Parts: sequence; structure tokens; C-alpha cells
Amino acid sequence: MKTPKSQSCRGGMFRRSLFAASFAVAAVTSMATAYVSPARAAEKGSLIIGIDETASEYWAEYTQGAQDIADSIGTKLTVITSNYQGAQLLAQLGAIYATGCSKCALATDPSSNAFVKAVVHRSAVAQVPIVTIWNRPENIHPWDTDPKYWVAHTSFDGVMSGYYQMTALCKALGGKGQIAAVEGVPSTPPAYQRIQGLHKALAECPGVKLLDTQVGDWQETKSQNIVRTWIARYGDKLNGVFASNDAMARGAVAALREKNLNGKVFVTGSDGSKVALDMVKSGDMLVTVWNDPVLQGAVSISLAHAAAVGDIDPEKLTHAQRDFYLKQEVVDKSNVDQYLALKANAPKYTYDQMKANFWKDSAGQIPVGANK
Amino acid sequence: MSAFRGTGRAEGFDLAVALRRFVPISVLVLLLGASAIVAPGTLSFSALTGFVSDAAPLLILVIGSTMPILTGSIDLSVAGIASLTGVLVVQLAPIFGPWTCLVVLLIAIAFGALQGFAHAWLQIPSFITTLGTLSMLSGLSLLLSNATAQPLPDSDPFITLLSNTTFGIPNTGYAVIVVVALLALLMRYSRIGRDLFALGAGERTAVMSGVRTIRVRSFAFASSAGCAALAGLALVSVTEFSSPTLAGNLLLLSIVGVVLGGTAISGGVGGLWAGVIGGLITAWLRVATVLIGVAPTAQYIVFGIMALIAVGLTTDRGKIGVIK
Amino acid sequence: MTNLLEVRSVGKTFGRVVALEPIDLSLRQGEVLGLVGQNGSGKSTLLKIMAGLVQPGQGEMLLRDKLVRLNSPAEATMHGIGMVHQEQSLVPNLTVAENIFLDKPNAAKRHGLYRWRRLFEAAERQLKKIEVDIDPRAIVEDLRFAERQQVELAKVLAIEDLVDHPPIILFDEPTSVLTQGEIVQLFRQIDRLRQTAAIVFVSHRLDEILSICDRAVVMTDGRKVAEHPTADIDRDSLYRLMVGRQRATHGPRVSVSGSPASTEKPRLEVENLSSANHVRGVGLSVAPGEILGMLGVQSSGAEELCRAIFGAEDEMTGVIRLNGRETDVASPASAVRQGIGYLPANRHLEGLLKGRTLVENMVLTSGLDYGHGGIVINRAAERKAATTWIERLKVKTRSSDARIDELSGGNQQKVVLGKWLMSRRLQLLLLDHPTRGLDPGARDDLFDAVRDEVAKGLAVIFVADTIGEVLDFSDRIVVMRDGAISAQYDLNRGDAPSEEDLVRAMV
Amino acid sequence: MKLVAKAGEVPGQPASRSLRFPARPGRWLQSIGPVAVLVVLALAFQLASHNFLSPGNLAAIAEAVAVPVILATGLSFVILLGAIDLSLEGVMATSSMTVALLAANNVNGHHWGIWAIVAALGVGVVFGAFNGVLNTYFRMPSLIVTLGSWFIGLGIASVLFPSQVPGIRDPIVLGLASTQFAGLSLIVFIAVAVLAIFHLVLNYTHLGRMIYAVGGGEATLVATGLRVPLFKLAAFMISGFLAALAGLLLSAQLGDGNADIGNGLLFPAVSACVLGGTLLSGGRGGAIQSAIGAVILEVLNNGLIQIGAGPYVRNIISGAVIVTVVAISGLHLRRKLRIVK
Repeated sequence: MKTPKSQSCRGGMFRRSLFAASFAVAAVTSMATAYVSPARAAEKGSLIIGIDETASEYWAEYTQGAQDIADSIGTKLTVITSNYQGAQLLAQLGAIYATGCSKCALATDPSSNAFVKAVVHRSAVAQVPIVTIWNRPENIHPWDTDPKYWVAHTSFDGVMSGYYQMTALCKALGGKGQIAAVEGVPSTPPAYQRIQGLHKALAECPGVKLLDTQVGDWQETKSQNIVRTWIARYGDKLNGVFASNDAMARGAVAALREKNLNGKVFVTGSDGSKVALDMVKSGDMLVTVWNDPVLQGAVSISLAHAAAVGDIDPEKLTHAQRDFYLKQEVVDKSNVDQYLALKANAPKYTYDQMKANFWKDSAGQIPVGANK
Repeated sequence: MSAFRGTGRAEGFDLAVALRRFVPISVLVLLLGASAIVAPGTLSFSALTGFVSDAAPLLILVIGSTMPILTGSIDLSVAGIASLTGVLVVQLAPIFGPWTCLVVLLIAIAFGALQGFAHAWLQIPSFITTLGTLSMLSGLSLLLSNATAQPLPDSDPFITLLSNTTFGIPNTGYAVIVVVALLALLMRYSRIGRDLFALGAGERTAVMSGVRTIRVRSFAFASSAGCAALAGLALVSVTEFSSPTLAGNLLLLSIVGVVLGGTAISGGVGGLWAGVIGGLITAWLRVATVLIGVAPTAQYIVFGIMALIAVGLTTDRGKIGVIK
Repeated sequence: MTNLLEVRSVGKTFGRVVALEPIDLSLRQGEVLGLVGQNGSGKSTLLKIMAGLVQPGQGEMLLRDKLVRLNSPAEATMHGIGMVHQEQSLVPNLTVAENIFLDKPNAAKRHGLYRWRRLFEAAERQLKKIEVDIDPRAIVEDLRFAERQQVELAKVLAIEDLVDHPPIILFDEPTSVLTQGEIVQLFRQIDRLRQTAAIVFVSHRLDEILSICDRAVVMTDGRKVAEHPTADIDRDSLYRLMVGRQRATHGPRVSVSGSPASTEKPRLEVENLSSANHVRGVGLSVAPGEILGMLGVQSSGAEELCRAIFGAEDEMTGVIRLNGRETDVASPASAVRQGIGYLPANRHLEGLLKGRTLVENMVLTSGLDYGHGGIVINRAAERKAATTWIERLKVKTRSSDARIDELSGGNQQKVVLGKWLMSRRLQLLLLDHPTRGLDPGARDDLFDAVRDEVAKGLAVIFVADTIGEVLDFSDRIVVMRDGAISAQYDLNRGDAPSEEDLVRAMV
Repeated sequence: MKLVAKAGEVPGQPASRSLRFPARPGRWLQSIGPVAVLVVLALAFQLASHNFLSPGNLAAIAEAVAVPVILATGLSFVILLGAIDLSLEGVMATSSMTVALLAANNVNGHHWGIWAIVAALGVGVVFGAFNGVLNTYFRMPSLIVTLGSWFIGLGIASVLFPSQVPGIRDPIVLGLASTQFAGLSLIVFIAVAVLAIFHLVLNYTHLGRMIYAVGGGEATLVATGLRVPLFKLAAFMISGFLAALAGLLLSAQLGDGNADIGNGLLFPAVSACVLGGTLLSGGRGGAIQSAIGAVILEVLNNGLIQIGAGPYVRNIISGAVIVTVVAISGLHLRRKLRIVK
């Protein structure tokens, strides 16, 4: 390639591209050395978690919980990121399993309902026990789909979360007023569950009217735009904003702040992120629902690991042990300090601690119809 | 200025051109080799078949996207079509029964042809036409599916066929071969292949030589939409569930794939084979970050830089006059 | 008179190809130097070196006895050397004023900021200088072709103001895309410039060289073979020096189909044809085996009529009959299917697939003629047909799989012609300025090939570059003016017009 | 895609045939068309909801459109070249994370104040330079270069992301969003200023005019010996700079750093440019036109929420409107031999 090319009049260009390549190779090599984790993927007994994105407080804490467990049993944790793309997750799992993986354990968000079966099946073929979180279609369960390897599914009760939020709104409004709701990515269970919970509580609070529901895709900026439009459209008729997660609640507060309405129009969220806790404390937000991602990480990966090393036999577990919610709490001004303290000093979980009772923090079996 | 380009060109030049053609495949071989060294299991039969089945939807998308790009246009709606395909299979199954997949494929092809026709006949840039339809398609998917993931009908023969394996190789792998073979036959033995390249190399000349540009464009977009639908079917054959956001960001990956194979984004240079190689490189890059153990936070960076390097190596910039 | 510019043993090679052997040339103030030679004779290379577009491989240039190095056209401009390109080099989406000062500093563009009023005023002055009335605020793409040509000239002549010595203006085949009237206008400008500048004038047309130049330099194969004052030389000897052989003369040809094509149905009949551009209700007919020559100034409708018959014009109305049957030529594609071919005036834009091989270029149109059942192509058969035509047309190439960009202009044109001639359906061939930029040798080859096909019954409409060409080559002549036919002559009936007659009908 | 497509005439083509007599009315129509669309949409929404043209809602539109206008202005520079910049979202992510981590915040001890802003904007310029250098000096198509740097930008933001959302505490940064004049936040005025400045840059400076010229006839400029790579580089840097500014302003509005901050803003920005009449083939259009396109999109978005259209229907309608408007505003340009890719 080199010799004839350099004769031609475009030899200069070729040299340039060669230079570009070497520059870029150098860049990647240095990056890779900087970021390559200490051990390679897929060694004996290693733990794998699949998360949706890295630049997120929620997933950072989830990873922390799993890391604690990995530290406590002295193995390494492999983190793969799907960026909300199931196809990507599948391909990456395929690559990890392909290199050989015995006694591995996987805890993952399958990124959307549609990929749950495929992700479970892929793990079952590789004989890797898997615990799924957040996403599960209504009609498949760990006990009826690859039951030997799909150890469990665990989530937070979205309906309850929505219900808690709406109830708090209703109470704060004194049972009378108008609110609007921002929904998450519509195809994800927490999104529609939380809206379901909203409607459930709304039925019990006839004085409050839901003016509009729009999709904010879990995003701060989208929510901000939507709420800004509502403020313009409804003016002081808008008394509360139901945001399906904390990021969208932040966006809502930002929009309200532009009109100095923050604290005057009630905003609720869910997740229990640090910023949301701060805003509950400052009064910008009414409530958030505390979901503990550190705990979720610890529980989910511990269960998968337990199955991998034989501490539990998945097929002998009850349905309630294989498909359950983790507990969640409503955080308002009265108890926010407690959770801020928890945030600052998250407990460091160990595998033995988990093994004592994997279901200590369970909030019960996921009811039929929850994922419809 | 351009008059001089030709004067200095001696015979040695064609050797360089010939060698250039092998750059993309060399990159692929290098990548495979490197991964085999880092993670020895990657080249085992089971690993490769798994890779093929994961890569198949992307490969089919890339092959499809290549067709409009050869004419110098672009189809941004492919991922939207792939997602909608799954949704439609669920929605239409009660009506068409075992023929659902075929009907959906035909709908997609018709839609693609219509889209290509609108772009060419109304003379709207393809970038904006397909950006608009992308938005419409994703809205439609959400609306039809009510934004939920739905299980596919168990009995669908086509999906079942795709999800099986033959001689240990996933049938989606064979689907890729069938698509390539079909398109390759068309391109080689009918006018259409020649006309596609002519549009990319010099559309005005093609028009003035009697090439029916609107028809060729419609064909290009129809085949890209058909491939997108097939990619969607391949995807749902793995997931067994449809979802309005199933194909997600495969759009960007498919563009990367087209370019990595050496197909010029300005048209006229490249082809099906380039699409296959480019698709494989992209699919490999997608998992390479995991294989070499890059920290998850750095995955995007490494993917971006590796894609840029690969493009730098595989694009033959000599054939393109002005780079935009 | 002193030498304004002196070129001393300047040479250039590209790779292994010697484009220009070391050459000496001097240019005096107040003279017009003619540069003639066939395509590939090195005259363009020499011109481009003088304009700073190409760096010489050896030798040196002296401007008023001082050594200069021209690294770019912009530097050449700063030294007072400007070039009028064969094809326009204006930026279409900028204003006239911006284009005039594109490559020059101007007080209105100080510190990277534009002062539009002053810029427009300065441009106005430049346009006044060449006595044209064009709004400097106009966007170039809105102008007519001839107007753009004038802007191009104004752009180059604005160099006068940059230097304190007479400017050097290089004209690279400026007349090849101009019409008779515009050429007259251009020559008036050159005559005016003669007083204050030194001019190099390149043309294929020997008459022009003889009429406008003081001195002629003849080049062949990268060498200077002769240099004569034009007063001492005539057209035939110039031709001999350039081509190395005697000028071939064709008498008026005799139509194969006997004189007027009255016995047979006309191949093409056009009635009351109009289009969006310039064609206003034209009617004409061509018989099989007949060559209809057309003349007209730019925008007279001659070219546009051809394009309309080929289906390439917008808003067409009127009737077109092929072999007596009325047809709808909605697009070039439908024209091609009905056996109409069109050799475009701008082959780079409309005739060539750049970066593709000769064969690929040729089979684009009629590959299916050699296939099976009009559906499946037969690569071997069409390739054989293409290579046969490449040989018949005497295309100079190292291989039929060479990229078309490698060929000289004349050979490229032959390939484009071959693309049409190899079609088995071809009934009517439209030649739109087919000899543009071709040297006399290539031109003769092209005409010979077309004549052979006409003898077999092909009908041809031929829009000519020059009057001489049309008289040499046609059976009948149609002159167009303002979108309509202004005169017709049937040469086979002895109805031969004089050049004066034709010019009068054109303007 | 053909970003090098020549929509209209090519110099050297004998006779400016296809654009002859309708040329001037066409150009007029093209510049007035988007404004007409805007007026029609506004009136239609007003009829449908009666609240659309209220001062409050107009202010809401102004607030919402400020950042898209800045993005579209920057993108116009690159599109005028005939190239494209897909890296906006990546640049915004990195700039948001940069400003959040360098200004006073609740995650680390930095309090660079105004220098945090400078650093965030600098990030954008660096990205622009990276894109420009790869595109011009290494001759790689802008589409693929900027696609790569899109990923890289998101990646850098991920790497920078501390384990929790960095909340901005710096009064200067927050002041960008909280300062209000006449009921509008400073951001709106910044957007107007940016638009005005870069409109002037495009029309009254050598750089701006040369950016148009590159889009109109790059080969001519190269042959003339003008330093085309520098103009292209500058255009990419301006686009990067303004994307970084957009990321910065959004962060100021939200009060935190966010790697998803640009999510979903790229394609609307491209659509805005095209809707306003800036051709993807380069050379035609401008910052003002693109800004009008951005306003059309926001009016559509706001209006559809105002009339209570469902979220999925919104996607369908806005897609249809984009295609229809572009199709109609280009109808008069349709010619047999026109090439659009």
C-alpha cells in the first residue's frame, strides 16, 4: 500500500492519514492503559452488572452496592453499560460469555421489557445465574422462564411510588387544586407504573384535577420545557407538578424558578437522589420517594452470586422470593435529614450480611398485573 | 486544477487502488486478531456464532443503509422502521396470521419506496425527509404499541425460522447471506446496480444518460427500508418481544458501519461487500470495549476514537474531490 | 519595448510524464501573444505556471527583470498577473462585487470587516471600466452566462489597480464557450487592453489567433516548435506546425438519402415547441441520414431546443413526433428509451462519470441493449461492444479499464460519443457544441465517426461552435435568434449562405 | 448523504438555465416562506387554544427557544460550508460537566468562578478545532468525524461525572439564568446577542463571507489560493463554541451538571436550519433563517402542548410538519435537472 501510493501526487495526503492513525492509536493506547480495569473480564466467580448509563447518580450508587459485595468476597466486578440499548447489552454479554465464564453471576437492568427474555435466555445458555431489576414483562417470571438460571427479579413498586407522591400532593393541596404530570420513557415499567399510582391516588382525592400528562423521557431539560409551557398555559391554576423521577423534578423546579414559583407550586419526584433530597430540605420539592440503589445493587448481585456458588437453589425458592419489590420510603421535610445522612454515609454491605437474609428489605411479591 | 490529476497517473497507481480495497478487511482481521490475543476465547465457534447472531440485525441495517448512501442520499429512518416492524408484527398478527411477517416486510418496502419517491420527486433533501419520517415512525410505534413491550405471537413461522439455528449457526446469519446474495444478484445482473453507482458518481451525467433517477432512488430507499424491517424481525426473533424503542440507537451505528466499510458518504464508492465488512467492524467495536476491559465510563470515548481511526484508515479520500 | 515577463527554461513533469519541457518565452508590454497547440501540447501547463496555479519543476521567471516565485494564484494577482479561465471561476452565491475582489485586497475589506458601500462602489468602477452595466449587488448565479463572463473579465482586469506596472492578462481558451457576438465584444476589450497590458491568448481557433495576436507561439508535445509574428504566417502553415500534417478539407457533403428527405418520413418533427428557457414556438424536422446544423448566440434557444427535444427542459409545450408518431419526451430517460441521444456541451458536468472506467462510462446508457430480454445485463457482450467502439473512435488510452479522468479532453469526448453510438436504438443524435475544447485532430475523428453513422441512417442535430464548422458538416442549417428560427438554408440544394448572412441572422 | 450536492448551478455551465426567470421571486419566497409558516402556525394555535399569544406563553416560548437558537446559529456556520456538525450533544455534555465541576459546586472544592465559564466555552472551541482539523487537514467527511466526536464528548462527560449529580452553587453561573430583565431571563438576551453578533460575522466580515463562498464554490476558492482550511476550521470552532455555550446556559438554568443535557437537541437543530431555509448543500441561508426555523419548531412544540395533543401524536405531527414545510418551500425550485441528495 505504501510504495505505489507515495509515488502518486497524493502521497502527502497518505502520509497525513498515516500520521493521523498513529496519533490516534497512541491516544487509544494511553486511554486504554488508563482505564483498563485491573483484571480482565470473565474469570472464575466474577460478578457482572449491567447498568444503563455511567453518568448517573443512581447507577453510580447501584454500582457501589455491587462493588461492596464484590469486595467482601474478594472477586472483581465487571460493569457493562447498555446506554439504554438492549441490543448493545446483548452483544456485550455475548462477548463476555464467549470468553468463558464459570461461576459468574449477573445482575442487570435488561434496559427495557422487550429484552428481558433475550437477556435471560442468553445467560441461561451460558449457565450464568441472572437477577434482573426494574424491567420485566407481565407474563414471564423467573419461575417459568429458564427457571434454573433466572434467579429473581427485583424492583421498586412504581405504583406505590406514584401513589405516595400523589397522596402527599393531595395532602399538601388540602384536597383541592390542579396538577400536571411528567412521565418517563413510556415503554419502561416505572414510567407507567408511577402514572398508574398517580391515578390510583387521584381517585381517592376527588378535589384535585389532573390537567395534563406529557412525556419527559426521564430528562431534566425536556421536563423543564414542558413545565415552562404549562406555567404559561395554566398560570396560577397550576398548583402542583407530579414528576415521575427526580431528574424531571429538577427540570420542573428549574422552570418554576424562572418565575419565582419554586416552593409555591408543589413538585414531587421519585428516586431519592442527593439533589432531590437537598431540594426537599430547601422546600423546592415537596416529597421524593427514597429508592435505595446501593441496597438494590447489593441485594441483586448477592442473589445471583448465591445461585452461582450454590448457596441457594433458585428452583427451591418461593415466588415471593423470586419476584419482589424492595422497600421504599417517602421523604418529606420531616425526615429528610435522616436520608441525607444515609446518602453521605451509605452502609457498606457484605455478602455474608446479605446471605443472612436476602429478603430482609423485601416489600413483598410483585402483584399480578403490576407490569401490564 | 483537476486537469492535472490525470496527467501524472502512471500504472503504479492502480495497484494502490487495488490495495486500498483491502484496507477495511485488514482492519477487521487485525481487530479479530487483537481480540483473540487479549481474550483467547473470542474466536471459538460458539463465540463467533453468538457474535453473528448479535451482529446480524446491525449487519442487515448497514447493508440496507448502504444503498441510499451509494446514490449520495442518506436514510435516517432505518432504526425507526426496525422498531415499528416489531410493533406491527404484534398488531397485525391477529389479521394476517402466518403471513404477518411477509405483510410487514412488504409494508416497509412500500413505505421505503414512497419515501425515496417523495425525496426524489419533490426534491427534498433525504437528510430532512428521513429525519421527519423518523420522528413520525417513532411516534407511530409508541401510539400503536401504547408504549409497551408486547410478546410476539408464538406461532409466527417466520420469526421461529429466524430464531432457530442450522448446523449450529443462527439462522439470522443465513438471513444476512440471503440479503447480500439477493441484492448482489440484482446489482450485478440488472441495470439497477450500475445506476445506483452512477447517481453517486455523477448524478447529472446519469440523468443525461437516461438513468431514471426517481426510480433508482425509490429502489434504494425501498431496499434500505426492507432491510431495516428484516433487521427488526431479526431483533424480535431474539427478544421475542416487540417494543417501540427496540432498535434505539442502531441508526448511528449503521452509519458508522457504512462508512467503516469504505463506502463514501458522498456516494458512488463502496458497495455491499463494503457494507458487510463495515458492519462486522462496527459490531466488533461495540463489544471490543468490553473485551479489552475498558472501564465503562470510558466506553464512549474509546468507541468514538476507534471509529475515527478506522474511518481514517478505510476511507479512500482520493476518489472524493471536495470533502464536506 | 522591454520584456515585461520573461520565462527562462521553465519545465514541469508530473510523475513520469513530461508535461512541459524547459521553455523560454518573453512577453512585451503592449502585445498580444498567441499560444497554439493541440490538447496536451503543454500550453495549458505553461499558462498555469505563469498564473501561479502550478509550480514549475525547474527554471525561473522574471517580472520586469526581477526574479519572482508565484506560489499561488493570489500571489500572481499581487504581482499583476491574472487569468481568465476557460470555465468560469466565480463563486455563484456571492455578489458580483465580492467576486471581483475575491482574490484581491481592497480598502473596503479592512481588518476582515466588510464595508459594503465602498465595496460596491469599487466594483462599480471596475465594471464601468469595461463598459458593462451590471449591478455589483447582484448575486452571480442570477446573472446570465454572458454577464458572468463579463464579471470574470472585470475581476481579472481589476488587477490593473493593484500594481504600478502594466498587468499581464492570460486568456485560457476564452472563446470556446462564447458566441460570435460575445467574441466580438471580447476582442474589443483585448484591443483596448493592448495599450496598457501584456496579453497571452490561448485558442484552438487559428483564425482568432491570426486576427487578434501580434505574435504566435506554436507548441507540440511540451515543446515550443515555432514562434512567428502573425503578420508573417497564414492559417494553413500554422495548422501544419501545430498538427504536423496538412489540413483536411471537406467539401460540402452530399446527403445519403438523396437530396431533400421528402420520400421518407422525417425522423423527427417538432411543432410549436416552447420551454421555460428561451425556446419559443419552434418547428423543424430532420430526416434519417441528415445532419441539421444549428447556429445561434448564447441564449438564442439553439442549445435549449436540443435539450428540450431530449426532455431536459422544464415547462415544455408543443408537439414532438418521432418517425411520424407523436411522443411525450418527459425526461431524458424517456428520450433515451425512444432512441434519442444527446452529447452535452458541458461534458464534465453532464457527460462523464468521473472516477469510473471507460467501459463503465459507455455502458451506462445502453448496456441493456446487449443484455437478455431487456432485464438482465450481459457484461461480456456490452464490454465487447464498448471496446469495439473505443477502437473505432481511435480513443487514445492505455486500457479500456482506465479511469476516464486520465484521458485528454478530446478522448473523453470520444468516449461520450461512443456511449451514444453503441446504443442499438439510437435514431437521433443531438450534438451540443461537440467540439468544445477539442483540438483539430480529435475534432476530425469525431466528425468522421458521426458521418459514418449518418450514412447508415442516423439523424443528427448539431449545434455548432463556429460558422466554419457548421458549413463543413451540415446538410441543412437553421439559425436561431431569441428562441425562434431566424433563417434556414439547405446546402444540398445549393442554398449556401455566406458567413455574413449567417452572422446577420444570428444577431 | 451528499453534503457536497450542488443544488443549483455550477459555474461554467453554459447558460444559467434552470434558475432563469423565477430566480428572484424564488429567493424572495424562500426568505419569506418560513416567516409565513410561523405566522400561520401561531394564528392556528391561537384559534385553537386562545392562550397561545398571551404574553406569558410568548415569554415561555422565548425562554424555551433561546438555547435552540444558539445551537442553530452555530450549526448554521458548518452547514453553510456544506458540512455538518453532529457533535453538538457531546460538546454540550462535556461543557455542562466542565462548568459544574469547576465552578463552586457541592461535589468538589473548585470555585473558579468566571474561569469555569471560560473553561467550559474553551472545551467547545477545542472540540470544534478537533472536528475542523480532522475534516480539513485529514480530509475525513464531517458527518463521520463529528459522529465520532459526539461519542467522545459523551464519553468525556461520563468520565468526568462524579458519583452524584454536581449541583452548581456559583452565583455567577447561576446568575446567567436567574437574572431577569423585563420578565425574561438573561439567557434570552444572550441568545439574541449571539444571533445578532454571528449574523454580523456572517455578513460583514471576511470570515463570514468566505464561509458562504466555501459552500458556494469551494474548488474555486482553493484554485484562487485562499486559505479555505482556515475558514472551515473557524466555522467548526464557532459551532463548537456555541454548542458549549448552549450546554453552559442549560446547566445554569438547571443548576447542575448533566451528561444528558444535550439529549435530543441535535436533530431539532438540524431541522431548524433546514426549515429556516439554510440548505444542507451549503452556501445559502444564514443565522437568522436558522433561528426562525428554531422558533417554528418551538412554536409547534409549545402549541401542541397548549392544545393538549398527546405526546406520541406530537412526534408524528412535528415530523409531518417538517417534511411538508420543507417540501412546499422547495416546490418552486423543482427542476428536471436539479440534484438534491
